[in-house]
Amino acid sequence: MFLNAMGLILADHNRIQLSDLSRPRALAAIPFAGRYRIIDFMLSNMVNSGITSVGVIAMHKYKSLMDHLGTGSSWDLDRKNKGLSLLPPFIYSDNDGGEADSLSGLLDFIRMHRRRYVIIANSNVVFNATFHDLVKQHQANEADISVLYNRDGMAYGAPSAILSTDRKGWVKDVLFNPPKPPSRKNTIGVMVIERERLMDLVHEDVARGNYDFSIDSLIRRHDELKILAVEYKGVLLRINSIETYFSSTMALFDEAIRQDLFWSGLPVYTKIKDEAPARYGVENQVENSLISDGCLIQGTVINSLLFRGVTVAKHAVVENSIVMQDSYVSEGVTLEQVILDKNCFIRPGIKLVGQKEFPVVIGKGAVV
Amino acid sequence: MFLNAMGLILADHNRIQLSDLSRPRALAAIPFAGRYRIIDFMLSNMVNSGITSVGVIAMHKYKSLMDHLGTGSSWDLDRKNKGLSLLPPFIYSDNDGGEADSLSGLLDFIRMHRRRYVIIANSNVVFNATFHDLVKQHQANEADISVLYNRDGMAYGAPSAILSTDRKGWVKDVLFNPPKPPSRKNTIGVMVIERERLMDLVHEDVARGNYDFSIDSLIRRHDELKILAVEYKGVLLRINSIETYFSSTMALFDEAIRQDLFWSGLPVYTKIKDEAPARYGVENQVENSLISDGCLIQGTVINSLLFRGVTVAKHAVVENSIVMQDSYVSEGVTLEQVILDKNCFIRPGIKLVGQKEFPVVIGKGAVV
Amino acid sequence: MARTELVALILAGGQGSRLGVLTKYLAKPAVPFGSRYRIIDFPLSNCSNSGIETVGVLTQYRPLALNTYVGNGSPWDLDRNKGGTYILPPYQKTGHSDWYKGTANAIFQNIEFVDDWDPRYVLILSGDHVYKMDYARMLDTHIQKEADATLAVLEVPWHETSRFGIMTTDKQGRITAFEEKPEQATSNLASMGVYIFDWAVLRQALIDDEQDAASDHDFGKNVIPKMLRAGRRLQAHRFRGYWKEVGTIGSLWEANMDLLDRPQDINLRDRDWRIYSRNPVKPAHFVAASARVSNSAMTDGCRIYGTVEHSVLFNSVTVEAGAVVRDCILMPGVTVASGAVLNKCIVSFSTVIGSDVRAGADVPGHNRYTDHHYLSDGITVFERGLKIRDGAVIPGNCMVTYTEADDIIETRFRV
Amino acid sequence: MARTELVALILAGGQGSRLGVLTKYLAKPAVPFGSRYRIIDFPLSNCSNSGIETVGVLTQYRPLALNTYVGNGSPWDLDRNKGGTYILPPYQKTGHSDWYKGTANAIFQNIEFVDDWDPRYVLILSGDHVYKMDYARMLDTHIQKEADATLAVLEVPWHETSRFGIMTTDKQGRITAFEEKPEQATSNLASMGVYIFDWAVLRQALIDDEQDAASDHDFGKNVIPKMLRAGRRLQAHRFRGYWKEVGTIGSLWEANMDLLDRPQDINLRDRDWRIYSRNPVKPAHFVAASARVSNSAMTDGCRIYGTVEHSVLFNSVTVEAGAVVRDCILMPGVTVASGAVLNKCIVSFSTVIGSDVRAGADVPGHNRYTDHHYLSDGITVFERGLKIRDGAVIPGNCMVTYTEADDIIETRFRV
Repeated sequence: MFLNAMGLILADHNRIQLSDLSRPRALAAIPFAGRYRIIDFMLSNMVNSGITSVGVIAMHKYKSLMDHLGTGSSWDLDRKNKGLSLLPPFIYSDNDGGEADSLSGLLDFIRMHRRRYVIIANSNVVFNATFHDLVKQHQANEADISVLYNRDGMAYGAPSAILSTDRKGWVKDVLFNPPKPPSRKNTIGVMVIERERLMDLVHEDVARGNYDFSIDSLIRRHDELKILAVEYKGVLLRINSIETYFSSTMALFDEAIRQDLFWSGLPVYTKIKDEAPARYGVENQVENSLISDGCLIQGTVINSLLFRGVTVAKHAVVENSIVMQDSYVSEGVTLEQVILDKNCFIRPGIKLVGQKEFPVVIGKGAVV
Repeated sequence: MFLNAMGLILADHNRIQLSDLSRPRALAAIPFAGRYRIIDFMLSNMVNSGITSVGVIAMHKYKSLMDHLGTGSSWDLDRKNKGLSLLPPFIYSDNDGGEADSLSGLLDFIRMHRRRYVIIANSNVVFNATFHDLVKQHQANEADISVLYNRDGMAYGAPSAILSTDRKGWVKDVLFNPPKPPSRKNTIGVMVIERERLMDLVHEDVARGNYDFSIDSLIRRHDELKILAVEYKGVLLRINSIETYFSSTMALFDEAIRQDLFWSGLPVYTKIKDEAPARYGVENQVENSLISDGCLIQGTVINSLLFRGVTVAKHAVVENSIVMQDSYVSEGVTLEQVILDKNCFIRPGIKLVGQKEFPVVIGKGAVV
Repeated sequence: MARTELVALILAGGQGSRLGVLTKYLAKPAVPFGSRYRIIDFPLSNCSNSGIETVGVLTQYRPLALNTYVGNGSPWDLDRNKGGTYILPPYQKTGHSDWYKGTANAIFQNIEFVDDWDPRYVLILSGDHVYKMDYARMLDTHIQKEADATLAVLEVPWHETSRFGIMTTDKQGRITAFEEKPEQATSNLASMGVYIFDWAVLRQALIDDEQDAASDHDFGKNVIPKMLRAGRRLQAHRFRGYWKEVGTIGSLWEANMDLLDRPQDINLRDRDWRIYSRNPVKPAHFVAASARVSNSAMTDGCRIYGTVEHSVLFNSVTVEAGAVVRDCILMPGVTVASGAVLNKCIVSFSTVIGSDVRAGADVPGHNRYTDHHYLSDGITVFERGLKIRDGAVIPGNCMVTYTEADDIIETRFRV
Repeated sequence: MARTELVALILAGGQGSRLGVLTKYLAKPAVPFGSRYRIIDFPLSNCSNSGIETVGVLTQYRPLALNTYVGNGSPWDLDRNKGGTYILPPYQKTGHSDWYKGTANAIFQNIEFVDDWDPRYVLILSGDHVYKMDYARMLDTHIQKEADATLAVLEVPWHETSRFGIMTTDKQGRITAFEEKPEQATSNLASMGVYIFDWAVLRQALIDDEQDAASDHDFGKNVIPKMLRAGRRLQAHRFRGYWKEVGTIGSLWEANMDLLDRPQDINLRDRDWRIYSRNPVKPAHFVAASARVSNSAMTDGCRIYGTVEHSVLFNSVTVEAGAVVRDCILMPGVTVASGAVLNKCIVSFSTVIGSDVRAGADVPGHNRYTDHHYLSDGITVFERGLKIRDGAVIPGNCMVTYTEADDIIETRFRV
């Protein structure tokens, strides 16, 4: 159902780096779960909520994001009135202004798209839900801002924003990466605010010479603003580090988690690639693995995730590993606890072994 | 018919400034002829030639251009394999490289789109034709590069690139803005080259530390390369200055010029706006003028061009002027030799009078 | 798959025979209207502006022009991956094949299409009404009143009630009586032919109606009255604004002239409720020094050298120097040659009016073309693609077609 | 307006009755093929890859699935402003209305559509052939040889010549004789049902053929032989590659198995000639620890806990632990419950095979379902939407449908 809201996705997070996976792309554009980029989950949540205008704020490394988002058609956001807008600061270099320009993209977007509410979301969480309940509670409680949280506590490590709330759910305090967290209520980087209100707050910030815009900086204002904490109880994966990226991927082999993320009835949209179906050779062994279209499997794949177009040749063994798009694993290769980025080529007989907490990460396009 | 070529449009020209019209936008994005931006003509020429991949190189001030081009659907370039790509240097900041980055957008584009030829075009010329003849002559003569020229000589002022050719049409010399031009053969900023060849030349440039890429710099190499000059004999307008912008607009009131530019059978595509039809009040006087959709005319319009959504109130007189989109000319206003940019509001009774060579230019959004 | 809340179905099947030669080659919803539009632009734009994303267009008669015009739905932002625009003609099933027999039967034959979307509600629209309406507000009424069906209604002049489905409502707007085209109306609330139904309710009603051999399978005549008799909750949703059924030559002409005479009534310049359309790619229109244009509307590609008064011109119309066009509707590509004088004429696509032709309401003389079934208000209508010979004289109340060709007409189209 | 050089027309009207229950609810071109595709993806993708931008799809029988599948053409990059994809059903004209009577009559009824594009050439295709072909090269042949019509031909085994239109050519490839399904062929060059015509020539031929009361209005039987007799220049364009007519249960099964046994013949991984398709949005497929998959193809949304050998699975198929699937084609949404064993079965959309069901070629027992008209090669076919009761035993050569329901079957669809 149509929701009178627009979406705003922050494609970067200045406190999250994913080793070589972050080098060529924004956090939002990091491949995840075989067919997707991380941003696909949040974009789909917005589209499934009935939102038809989404802005994506990217600070740098836009290319992957631009290539992935394209015209927005994969999310049905290729609309006459610009359903999907990339809002990097650069496009505002048309104005002569200085630092304030980094927010002018945001302001322009909010000004142009007249919806009552704005849903603002970070790019480091993966879940599958609509925002109808969040908006409903926000309205019912007449909050200034409503933020989603769950009870992950510090389980995924930093960054975290731990909330203290009163019995009615109003935020009384927030602690960032506290050594002794006062509760397990960790925000998940999604909030709703009225458009007019957001515009006022950003203008105020600019007037004060404060050009930083983030969900954290808004929650921090719990003294002046009525901030409501709303619990999200579904499956949620946080990607805060290579370690959590790896463990979040391995979590996908859990039936219940997969069920909640992919089979709840809300589709997760992504860019269409028109690959061939996956093909299994006569000899092969595949166990407990997720395999994408275009793969050709003639070797062994165990507890692993293969992205689209991956080849695993004869006598190769891929175990507890993640192999991204179009990578080629040659005959006799062994991979254990390895993350191969896109377009890697692993020569015959090579052996790479990492540890669960320290998977081996091979950067995009590497020939090993 | 399908042409085995891709297009490359240079959206800026470092030697062309159009006063306040250039301030908020790239040369290519300057409004022209009532419904169009200058780039629409070259884009349409490419599309009408059967080209389905076009890259637009923009150096700064992208916003207007991005808004105008959108998904490319107005030119039927919203294709699965990226029919229309904006290639500003910024999107390559993903790499760590330095100055060479300014050409990497270009190189990526050429690499990705595998067509035999590349048509490269500047953004300061307006004409309506396909490139089939150019490519045919290029092939027949086995040229390295073929450039279009006409016999305008220095009529439109600088910038010019005057050619000396031998009897077979091979370029022997080129003079930029010469005080004494050796011929009337002035290039019109359109050339064809083989994709492989272009890639080599750009790589060579980068290797030599030369990061400048322009049609002029390629023609300059007439000693090493076989450069063929091909004459274009149709109507062509050059926009090199505010004066030529103004005179080129006034040229549109010439029946023969309008016929060649708009009614030759090749459509000129532009962004669709869904304006209402133009409406004429009971009292009004309109003579020798071009009027766009969405206009409401209750006053007098003579020898003038109105863009979309312009209002001319009662007793207002617009003469020898250009009024851009959504500007409002109030009651009793007089405009003579004036260029109003978009969204201007002229208060009742105001009088603005310029000269043919020095039209008054009122910047975007001004309230006068 | 996520459920679709509402599917809109536009009934665009009728020939519109009262429009005579104007619908000889195209269905009524594809008839040009208002300088830039086709009639179907209004329901399609209303859907788009109301946030509706799944639209079926039920066609039957001469669907080509409509099919090509609607295309992938992109001009109305209805080219969705999930949802979008679907042309729904009658089709062959195993063993039997039927053309649509009535408005209700047309929907009945497309139950499978609607079921595919599994909607809670369906919105039924006509393809031949000119109006701007927010169907989302009507759906709000429907939901709030917990209705089985909601009908959009407007007040009509009492003397016109016999042309409409007329209903009586209680204070809450619940419909208590419904009469199709009553001789003696007891209310002047008319149905606009805009219905929202709970799909489950309508689905069963259509299946039942199909079994009824006595039924004409029409919403107004059969389905709505039966629902009312069965005690279903029928709600009226009041509409206040411009609404016009463009079913006759006279009403088509009037509705066009309303755009000039009452421009605020159906404000086309309203940027919060745009009427979208598919248009050819033409340059801004040109008005020459010799021209005189007043109280008229025109659009891209027109070239005016003569006089145009109180007229609506579509794209690429040429009016040569010395020609005079008054109270006319000139459809795309029409040419009026020098010295011709047209009064109260509707000229269809690409027809060329020769030099010094005199045609229209004020022209006396023997009327070789009158067809009293169609024309009584002085309007002269020209079929598409004709060439009218220089100097021809054609009086009012005429329907000029090629099949009635005599010494003054030839056609440019292959027939 | 700029002229369109070539318009492609895909004949997608036939019921494909030899496919039995598989085409009970959808037209043959919409039948799933090769794990991710529908048959019509091949001609549509060939058009797109050949640079053709205007495609008409002529439908008649059960067009809904096809209509919804083709939609706005965007999966094949055929959602063009100028050009694009058009569904062309038969329609009502003033005074008369006809269903398509034959391949040539279908094109005849759409002369107006083609005329609108004013093309120099038309390309006629079938909606039920699996092959990859560059039509641009065929057009080159057509232009270079200055032909009136060009037919794509391939060599077929001599013993199959009686199933095809067979032609004889001279050294330059000009066709000197053409026989439709000859008893005694003098050549093994068969027509693939892919034709390029000069539109002006074909247009007249269609009008002439329509007048001929003795004609079946079929390209192979009537139009082509008449053209040849009339001395028109007919050219053969030689095709060397994989081509399969998927007209019977046997050939559909074989063509699917070819993807496993001869993957290079119609290479689906070829990135220079992709086969596009419209697919539901599903996650990567999952293969559990208990699973065993060999020599098979599958796609997004599958969940495999059992054994899959030499089979083609479409999206969202579930094979439970302990189930065994061999030599099968499982269409979207099929579930095979634990302990079930299927051999050489084709299971249509969303059918659920209960636990411990045994079905297929190796199952002995009384055959309650055989329809010899369709089946002779041991394949068992299940209609869409069935639920097969736990423990049921169904032998080979069966066509299992709801209408023949007995104690072991129920259906999940509203009929």
